[in-house]
Amino acid sequence: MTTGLTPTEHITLNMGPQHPSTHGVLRLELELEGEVIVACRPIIGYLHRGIEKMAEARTYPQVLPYTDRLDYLSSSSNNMAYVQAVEKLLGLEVPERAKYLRVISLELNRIASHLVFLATFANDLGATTVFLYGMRERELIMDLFSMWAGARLTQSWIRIGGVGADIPDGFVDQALAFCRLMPKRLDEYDRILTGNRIFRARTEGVGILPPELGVNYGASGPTLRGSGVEFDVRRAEPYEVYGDLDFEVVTRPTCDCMGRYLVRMQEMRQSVRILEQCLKRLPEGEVRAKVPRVIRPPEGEAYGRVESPRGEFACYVVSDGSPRPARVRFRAPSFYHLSVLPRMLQGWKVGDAVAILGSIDIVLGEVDR
Amino acid sequence: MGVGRPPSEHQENPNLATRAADVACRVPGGSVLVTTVDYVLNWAKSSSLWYLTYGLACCAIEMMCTAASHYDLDRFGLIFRGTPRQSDLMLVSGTVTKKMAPVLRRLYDQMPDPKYVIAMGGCACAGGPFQDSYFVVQGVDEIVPVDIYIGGCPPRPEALIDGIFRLQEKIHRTSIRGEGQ
Amino acid sequence: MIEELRSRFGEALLSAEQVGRELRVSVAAAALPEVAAFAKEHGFHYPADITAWDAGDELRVVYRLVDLASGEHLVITVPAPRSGARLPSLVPIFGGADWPEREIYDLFGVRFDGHPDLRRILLTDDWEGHPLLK
Amino acid sequence: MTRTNLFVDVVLSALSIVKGLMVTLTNALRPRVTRNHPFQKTPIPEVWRGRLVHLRGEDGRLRCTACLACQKACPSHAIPTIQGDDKKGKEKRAQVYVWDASRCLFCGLCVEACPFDAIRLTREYSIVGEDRADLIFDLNRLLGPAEGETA
Repeated sequence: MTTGLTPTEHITLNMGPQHPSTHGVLRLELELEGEVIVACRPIIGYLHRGIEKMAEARTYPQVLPYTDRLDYLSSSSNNMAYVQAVEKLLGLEVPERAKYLRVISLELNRIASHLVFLATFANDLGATTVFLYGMRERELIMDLFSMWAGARLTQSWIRIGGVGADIPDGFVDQALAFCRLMPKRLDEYDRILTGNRIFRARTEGVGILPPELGVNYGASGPTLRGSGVEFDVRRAEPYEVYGDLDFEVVTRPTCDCMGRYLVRMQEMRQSVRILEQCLKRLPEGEVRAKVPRVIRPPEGEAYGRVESPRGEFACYVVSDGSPRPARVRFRAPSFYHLSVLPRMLQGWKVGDAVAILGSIDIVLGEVDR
Repeated sequence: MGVGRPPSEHQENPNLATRAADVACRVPGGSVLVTTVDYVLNWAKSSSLWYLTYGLACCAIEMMCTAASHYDLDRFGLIFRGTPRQSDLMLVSGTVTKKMAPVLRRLYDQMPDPKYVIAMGGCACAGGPFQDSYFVVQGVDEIVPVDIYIGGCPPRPEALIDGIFRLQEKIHRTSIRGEGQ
Repeated sequence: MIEELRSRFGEALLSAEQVGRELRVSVAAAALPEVAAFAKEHGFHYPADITAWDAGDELRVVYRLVDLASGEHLVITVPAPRSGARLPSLVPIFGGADWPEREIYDLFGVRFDGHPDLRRILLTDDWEGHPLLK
Repeated sequence: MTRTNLFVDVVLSALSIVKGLMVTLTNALRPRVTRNHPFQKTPIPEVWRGRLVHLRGEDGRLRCTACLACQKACPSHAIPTIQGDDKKGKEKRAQVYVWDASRCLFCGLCVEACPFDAIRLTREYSIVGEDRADLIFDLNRLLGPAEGETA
């Protein structure tokens, strides 16, 4: 020992599959030199339930409840992607009111999902109070869903041809009250968390995802928008009534954890804006189109894309003319985000791994399917 | 259908306390002592069930909600732990796959006795809706003994609390003389 | 773009049609890397989805590339035999092809030549068979 | 980092913590949100998709005619067995009906498929058992109130 600085041996640190900050059942094999991450191997599949295979043995309406269990934080987006693909195959036109109700459901789910992101991200970085606040506001959305859909998490409420049922009396008022409350609460989160210097020190400049790399790896949603790429399926390929609504696609040029966090925070405000517009414009009419009892789409394939809270969630359905789909494939945004994670972790310390992983907001249900 | 449940493992072998309790019951007035000790022990066991958050899928989110301010599990002395070595209760919430099963067993083995398992949601109870899936374990009771089953997909937080109350009742029925006394 | 692809790849281009915003082409396996590289030069930088399905007599591997600027889709379908299929890997061109190719290998048994780390991804390493084959 | 910078950093960090604590304080003064379950029942909406019940008609007989529509509609085979009596001439009624709560997705497709409006998903959310068999309900445990009776 002459220099005092001996090259240390690489050690392998196993994180997960049961770890409080892996947001599910992800396992990361981190190769460390001292405390610096040299390499990372994500190991997935701990929640692989074979939904894509099971879909082949089910009729078209029967697949729908299973889609909820993919990205369970925003089940509406999953329903929407699947339903969109099937409706494209059928050439089905949905009533106007149903379209608005779908958007309301999607945006409520987006806020709920981002609140879980905020709660867990803050909790991982040591701000337990924000966890409680985030979950508290989320409960208001859960109440709205319970009174409309009769379920809190796995609503299965976007159905082929429309939505499950019309909204009950009082829903609009309660939802509007929520819209008035939410921006105030968002200001509070900003005061307690965004302005906090410790939080900023742990997120600013950490976990850089260059935009070219993100696009090349198929990243989407807030993860990509946090790198300054203005790509949002709601804008690029407007579905339902998104084309008529007034909202901004939020981007941040910083490419770091803070950028991704701020994009999500701003998106919640935009979602509130969309909700207000939809609730005020809600037209009268039917909520479900006439759908044949046995759904038998003509031979062909269709691709339904939606902007889920995590990014581009898509569903690829191939029909062979029978009442059961020949292939149902779900394109999960988190799957692509996890594949780029090793590139983002390189060179950062173990403690930062938690922040970077939290900032891409994965849901293992959709990664493993 | 595998309805049978393996017996709770921590009560299989009679240990010193069990034997002492058996002896105590034979002397006059001894059973009062055993009952009192039972009561105190069961009260202690059931009032501070620290749980290992075995969150796997959708049910894990409902478990988080239950721990958060609207349902507040801390009221019942339940505090979540990230490590099995500090936990008495394993809350299996979500689908257990064949890849996850060995991990679950290993964490269960690391928990100190006495330990309890709650299977939350259909998937943990019996494989749930994934019964024809090639990769899903048909119920967590195939791997570890389960004390309480909570149905629902996912169950409401209230249902989880009801399940925990049921577990506390179950603990109060146990005795140091062995199960079912 | 169809004409350009035809003149460039000739025989290798098995079929091509425009459906709405989607340009659906079918190419032979050998020409896949060139077609993908060609597409990338023409603005299709974003690998939206890479998957496969079992059509009964053969497998179809489907690559969906999206041009983020114009919103156009390019859907490349590559037919492959149901067992022992080998395809060239697209990882050198699209990083996002890495995990989906592993997934296709895992679930359908298609091997990708030139993939840096072709292991099972979802199932356990000692799993036998490929579950999504019919 | 120079000494002045460090000093500024410490002061600013402390300030941001104070700012955060103000938020915590305002929240501490708000009315509490905790629902005191089980001592106080949480209101469950009418449309809640909980435990399945069988409805009875005005004559007190089951409405279910064992037509198997719900079984065919169920995505997860949560209704494995349905049998009706084989009385000829009179209407058929269900004799055996099993609902497995541990398999159910609570999607409501069975209720939508039922041509006789014979089954319903209720507000009863709590399905707790000490055995796996406790979650499998037979017809006796699925009976709902007859028409006219209150729930």
